[in-house]
Amino acid sequence: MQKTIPKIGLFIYEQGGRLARAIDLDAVIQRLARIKNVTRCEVLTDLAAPLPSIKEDFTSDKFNRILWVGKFSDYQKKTIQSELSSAGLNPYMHEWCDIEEQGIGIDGVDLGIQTQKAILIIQMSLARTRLLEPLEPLELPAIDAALIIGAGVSGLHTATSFMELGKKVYLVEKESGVGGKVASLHRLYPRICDPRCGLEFEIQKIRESDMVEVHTLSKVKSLEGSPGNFDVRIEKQPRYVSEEKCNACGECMKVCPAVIPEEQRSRESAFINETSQQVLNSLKSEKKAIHPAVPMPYPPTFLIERQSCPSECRECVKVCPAQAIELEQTSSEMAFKVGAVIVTTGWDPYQLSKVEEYGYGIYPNVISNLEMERLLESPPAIEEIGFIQCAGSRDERHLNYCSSVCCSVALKHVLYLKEKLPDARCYIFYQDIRTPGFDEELYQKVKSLHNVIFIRGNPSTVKPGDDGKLKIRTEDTFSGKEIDLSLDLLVLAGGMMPSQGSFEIAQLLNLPQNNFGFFESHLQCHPEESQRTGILVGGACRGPMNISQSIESSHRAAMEVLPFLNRTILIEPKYPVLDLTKCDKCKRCMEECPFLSYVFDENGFPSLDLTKCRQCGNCMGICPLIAISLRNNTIKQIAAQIQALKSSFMGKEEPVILAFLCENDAYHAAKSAVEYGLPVPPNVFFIKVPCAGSVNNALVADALAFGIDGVLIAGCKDGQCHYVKGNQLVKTRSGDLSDKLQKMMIDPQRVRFESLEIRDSKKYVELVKSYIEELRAMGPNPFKS
Amino acid sequence: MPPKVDREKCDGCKAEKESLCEQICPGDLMTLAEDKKAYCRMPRDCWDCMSCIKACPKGALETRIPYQLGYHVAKLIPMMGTNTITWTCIDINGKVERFQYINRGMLD
Amino acid sequence: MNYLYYPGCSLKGAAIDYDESFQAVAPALGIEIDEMKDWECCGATVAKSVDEGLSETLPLSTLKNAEKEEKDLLMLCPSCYVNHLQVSLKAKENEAFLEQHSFNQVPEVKQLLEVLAFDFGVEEIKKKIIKPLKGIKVLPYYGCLTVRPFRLGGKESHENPRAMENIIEATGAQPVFFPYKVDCCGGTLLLSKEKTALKLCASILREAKKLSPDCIVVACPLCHFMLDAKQRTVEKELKEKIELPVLYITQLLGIALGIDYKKLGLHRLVTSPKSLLQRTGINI
Amino acid sequence: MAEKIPKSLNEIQTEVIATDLLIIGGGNAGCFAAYEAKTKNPSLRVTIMEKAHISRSGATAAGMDAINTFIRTDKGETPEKLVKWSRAQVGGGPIREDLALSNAELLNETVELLEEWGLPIVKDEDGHYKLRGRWDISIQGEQLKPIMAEKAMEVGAQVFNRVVATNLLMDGDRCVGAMGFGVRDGKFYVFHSKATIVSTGGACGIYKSPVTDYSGAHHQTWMCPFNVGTGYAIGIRGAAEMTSMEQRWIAIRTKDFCGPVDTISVAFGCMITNAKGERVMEVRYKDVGGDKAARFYRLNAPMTEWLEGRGPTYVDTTILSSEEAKDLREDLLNERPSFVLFLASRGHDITKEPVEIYGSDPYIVGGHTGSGYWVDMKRMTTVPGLFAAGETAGGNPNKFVGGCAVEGRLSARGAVDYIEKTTLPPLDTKQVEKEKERVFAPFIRGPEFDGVNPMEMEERMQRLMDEYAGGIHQFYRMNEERLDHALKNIKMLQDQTKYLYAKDIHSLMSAHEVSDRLDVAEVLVHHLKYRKETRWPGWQTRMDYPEVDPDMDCFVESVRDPKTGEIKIFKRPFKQLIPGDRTKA
Repeated sequence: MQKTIPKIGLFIYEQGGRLARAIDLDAVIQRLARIKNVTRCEVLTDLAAPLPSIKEDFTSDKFNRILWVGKFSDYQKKTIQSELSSAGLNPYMHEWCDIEEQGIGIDGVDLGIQTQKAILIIQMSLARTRLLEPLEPLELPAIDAALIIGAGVSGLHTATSFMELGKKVYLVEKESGVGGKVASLHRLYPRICDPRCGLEFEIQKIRESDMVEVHTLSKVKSLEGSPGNFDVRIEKQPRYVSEEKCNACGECMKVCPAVIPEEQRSRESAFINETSQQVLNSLKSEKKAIHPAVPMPYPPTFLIERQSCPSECRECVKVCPAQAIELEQTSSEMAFKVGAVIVTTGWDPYQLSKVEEYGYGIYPNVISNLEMERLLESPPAIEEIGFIQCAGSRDERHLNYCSSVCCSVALKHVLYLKEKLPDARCYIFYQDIRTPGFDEELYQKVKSLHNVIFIRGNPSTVKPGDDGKLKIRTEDTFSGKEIDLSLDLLVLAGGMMPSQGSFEIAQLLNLPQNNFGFFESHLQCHPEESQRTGILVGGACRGPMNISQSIESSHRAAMEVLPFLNRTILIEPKYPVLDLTKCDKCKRCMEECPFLSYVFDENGFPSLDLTKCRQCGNCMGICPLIAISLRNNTIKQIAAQIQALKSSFMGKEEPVILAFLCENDAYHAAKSAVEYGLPVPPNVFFIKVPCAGSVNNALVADALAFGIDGVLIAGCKDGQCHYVKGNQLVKTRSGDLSDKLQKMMIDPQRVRFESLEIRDSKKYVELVKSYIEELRAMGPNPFKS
Repeated sequence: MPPKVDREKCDGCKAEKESLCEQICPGDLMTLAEDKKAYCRMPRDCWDCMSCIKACPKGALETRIPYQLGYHVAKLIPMMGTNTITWTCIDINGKVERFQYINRGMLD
Repeated sequence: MNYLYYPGCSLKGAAIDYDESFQAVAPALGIEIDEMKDWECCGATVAKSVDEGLSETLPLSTLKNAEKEEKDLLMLCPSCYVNHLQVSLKAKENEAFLEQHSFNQVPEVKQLLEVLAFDFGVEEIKKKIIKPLKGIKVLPYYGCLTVRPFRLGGKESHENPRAMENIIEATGAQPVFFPYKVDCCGGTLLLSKEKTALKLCASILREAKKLSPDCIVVACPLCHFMLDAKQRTVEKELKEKIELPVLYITQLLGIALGIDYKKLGLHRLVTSPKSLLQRTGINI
Repeated sequence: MAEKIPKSLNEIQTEVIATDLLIIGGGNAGCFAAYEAKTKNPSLRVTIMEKAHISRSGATAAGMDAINTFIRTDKGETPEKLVKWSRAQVGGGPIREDLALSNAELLNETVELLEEWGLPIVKDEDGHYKLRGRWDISIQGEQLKPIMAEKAMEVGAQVFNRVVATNLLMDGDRCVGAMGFGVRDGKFYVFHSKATIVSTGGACGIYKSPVTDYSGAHHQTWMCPFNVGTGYAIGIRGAAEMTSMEQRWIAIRTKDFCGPVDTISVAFGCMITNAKGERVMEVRYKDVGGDKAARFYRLNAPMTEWLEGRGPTYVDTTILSSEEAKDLREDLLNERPSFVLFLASRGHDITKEPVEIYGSDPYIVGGHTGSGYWVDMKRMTTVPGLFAAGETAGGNPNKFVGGCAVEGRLSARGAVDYIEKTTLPPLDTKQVEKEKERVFAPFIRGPEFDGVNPMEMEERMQRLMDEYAGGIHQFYRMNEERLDHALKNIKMLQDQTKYLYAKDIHSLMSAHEVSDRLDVAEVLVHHLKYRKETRWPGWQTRMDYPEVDPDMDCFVESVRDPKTGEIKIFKRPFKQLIPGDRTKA
């Protein structure tokens, strides 16, 4: 590409004399007009009128890029850009320089200094403007289909919302049927209705649409490609019954000789009495080797569990009227393409046998809250029943968090139980009752019931009594008294933990998990965004939540996916580009990219997957060979800006600070400091960066070499970084630099990393002030000339 | 005069196939030891061109004059910017001298 | 498998049968032990209640003496074990402490159950059994100190330990699940609050009796004293016969290893194990 | 990284790369050659074979403080005047004035190219390049090498880093590429090319360095110690004609540490003084130009002072103000940063004490003196298809950075023309296999082999050359008998290379480096023997023939018979194109 000599039109937009009050505008214009490459330089008081002449000058090649100084609204910028792009000026050839946000116009600063500073800020922008290049956004085609992993309540709801949006969906489930955990519940709260009703509603929609492909008994084997264009391969286990032919008449099940007992807990027989025997009996269940899909029979076909099926039997084959039995089926693989992936792998109950003090797994009448759901279908005659909330939850030895639904679940159980057995005495042992939102109503309702006793304090011992009942000892922490009780049944509220499937998927898709194993996401702003672009996480695989929250979450995930399923993915030209002539394949960019956007190309160089990249620039920050630049914010541009900053404009003794501000938080803090009229000292200049992590040490070295007294890098607080770990990366790097400065006998505090939140304007001003004091005490930067 | 390696700081460029000093050394002298820390394999052959010192992102390398030639201990530390280089020279009496200049383009 | 054996005062006094049976069983299993010569009293629970410093100094002195031997220190009495372990952990975690007492390598402190069930291993025990105790129901009782405080136990759950059950199974006998296996026997309260002590002991013996085992097995001299020597007193309180022989785990092992009952000190038990021994084919 | 030592040749992979233009050595001349070839014909496949990493390889690895030649036409300078000056610097020649002129004509344009690529060149108030001597301009050249390297890659040259050349690939008399091996990957490389430019730099380490007496600073030399004369050696073995090898380059350097002296004396006007405080050049060498005398005089003078009992000798830096002293050190940082460290390690304040100077060990560097390949105006050597540029090309001294860059471009022009007229003959696999066997022989012998390690042989050779072929410890003096002794022992050493073994690929490289140096040394001694006169005292001091012999006012040439190994030596006449006194600038 032939390089054009930069010719810059420089326009200062003066509204209502604001600038003239703060600076010597004439002097500024005179100074700027003399600068090389500036071919037109003037003050505008109105934007509309001069536009035709600006346009004309551009077409007559008087300038080829424009620096706009002043405050412009986004609307004004857009108008100007589109007006001039009609004349052929690329929208990226405009540079916008708001000198006021850097503190020009602040009361109490000398006019001369303000003028000087304004000139410097504009010169910095000019340096940038000189290096502007015309850019075009990229358009990449995307596939209009989504993959949903896990057909629980979240998965089903996501699938139907897509379907209703007219998108193709592949729903992959490892069980034989859909519905997940919710399908195994007896009743939902707060309306105490049957969960199958709601699930059936969703299944009905799926049944009637050809936009959803449900693959049960299937697991994702691999996911390759990039957002908008994923290649999925799944492995399907055989059902031995043809999905097409089976009409679910159930003839086969009648003749099947193989009965499979469902998994049974071992119970110490010495402690069984009549009630516990009843409990055991009602929890027991069995099924035939050929049976309908579980938990919800969708697809509405049977399947055979071959490992329990006598190999020579073939009774089902004989009776099946539809000739649907296919004993020769083998596992098969399928491949399809999708634009995005939603993971809804749900949760697993905590293994209560680990909470040994409560004797789960030993005494038959100690059961989990999930088992209680089943027991409630036909509860045995129970007189006294206890519920231990937080059985292992909020406990550092087990689950060190609150599963948020267990309290309400216990209340639901009590409510329903009292309907059936009005005389039963229910004891609820709790630490705190947590019934957020409208669940409070449930709590109040249950509290008012007769014979429902709330005891704050979890039992210390659970032992079998003489009569096979359970002897419970607990402390009522309100009265400080020991309470001994004898119960027929004890229900443990086990917590929710990430499902086994979540762990498998996490490994397969390289999805980061938090300390507890739930998928990591930006919890507040984008709770459904995983840290892998194009892969969303919805429902309880993100954390404990109730059913309505899961459904909300999955709908939200569906909404977040839509941008990936558009016909094209528009990529702003702000992505990093790698200068291969400099790259030494050191791989640091690949390692540090928070979104794993880099892959090796055929020559071993890193190559960027634009669809995964979130344009944070951390690779630019980390590159030791300064070979990476963001397209619209090149390292050369920033270096030129730094070079334009004259460090001794207020005299050699007065410190000058260059601040690199993260545009998500710190920049706003600094900007609003000025808007609020806080006394921002004139000593500080800032450069806006996409993430603190994009600041390369070489730029800091440049600043120090040019005599800048202090370099402030301000990013988000720990755990708040929009790009996951940019602030951490920059901290490590500036640590290396500090060590070096120490060796060079330069105070390492000349380079500082600080965390600022968006509302930290006051803190920003205080910080800058105290930093100036510190720098004054240190004396000028030894490299300052 | 081989560069002195600060083994605490050196991370062997995270055990990449070749560390940056190894990549750059004009004499094929810098390499990684078994513990993935850089070292100079033939100290006698080093020309002290300081390419490795400039390349090290961790600041773990330092050129020293061998005692047979100069007294203990003088330091010369380059710091590389994008288009600048600064040098800090500390002589045996602790006197510090600093140099800074632009090493690439944009002199106007 | 070479340990420095610290007997402690109980094992050289009231619990001499524990010492005897251990000294007989260890070589039979192939566990080498050297009895420590210059050991000192651990201070038991008594020192701690009087002088915290003393309860540290006493084990410290033993640990210092043991350091020279460069072997793991093996304790049978859980009280000794807990006291020594506490000091050794403190020494390991606290460098100043380590330096102050000029330790180089703090000896590992181990207790018998840990050594048998984990270091030596249940499978190894199984191989050495000569006389499997078929059809014998054994009720394990751990007491409090063996597994508590739980951070000291490390390898076992303090609510539901399984080491003794596993060893019992290895001898061929049938372990009985005992919900009270980690409850307190009341031993330390015997002098100060005798009534409470006996109440605790009684609840254990009564619950044990309900499960009708052939014997109780313990690993603590104090538990043994309470359950065995005080059994008569408890029977009077409960107005109910208990008559359960209480054996040390080493004694039970000794029987299965075919060691002479006298060498195992079985003749010293208050509640006679006669019928139990007869069922295993030993006649007294 | 520990490499696996192959047990047989079969384990070694051979890579064959077909290309249009092969450039051996991606230094200054090499990068410019690549740039020129690619700009002349972008469709050309240009391949660079680089022994180190192109970003920091060769003599300019540490940087450069000046471009020693630039023609300030505004001050009335012309290419002819530059050639005249160059001729005077080598005592009136002989020099190839035709080559020098064509070089000078392209010089300014080339230097300006460097500035365009991003090299900061210091300017004076009028916007001209700032002079520090008559021809020197100051640069801030710390990044000189990376800048050139990036340009070469940017224009699309394919760079093979860490591949060292071992021999030319021949097709009869014509050169069709080169062979070598990967210093990191251990592969055998065959570059099959229509034309080849050799630009490997000069030869260092043939003589013992004066700062070499302990292992810590064996290569404390002026020239880059990794330039070992491979470029000459492959030509010598390929029967190319070599010229003026006896015109050794010996620089005057700071003592105990080969720091630059020209920077101090030329740029800052610090004169040479002796122990008595006399201005040596002014007092004793007025007749040959005093402080402006030709370089070999300026080298020989301080050494003579030492010999005659008036050492040590200095450059008098005490005349400098502290600002000037700082500027001086800044210049040094750009070229030889560790010299600044050296001064610091002596606690040496140069404004208070002068800097001691001494001679360096001798080098064969055709960018500085006339040694190297005999080339035609297209920079083609006597081997068809083989071009030479920079330090390897002979007959044209005082090229330095600017001139070598120009020559890179000129050789590329020659090569591009040549390529257009030729095709690539089929690959001679027999030759390839034979060379592969030769190359990896020290490796196959393995670390357990009872033989000679390359370092031992190198030190033996360096001491031999130092003592018998006019090294610094003999004040550069030699006579026929000593040269004969040197020759005899070089022959023995060459024979002993069959005992060389390598314990890893790095030492395999060292083994070939010492072999290459020996081949250069052999030719060098033949040249020294042939010039039975003393034309350039210091550079070439024959004690048995102390005077200038008018019959020897000619080029000394040599060709090695590839079959017998015999070296044929002969004269070529000198042609004066620019009239005037040859010894005057």
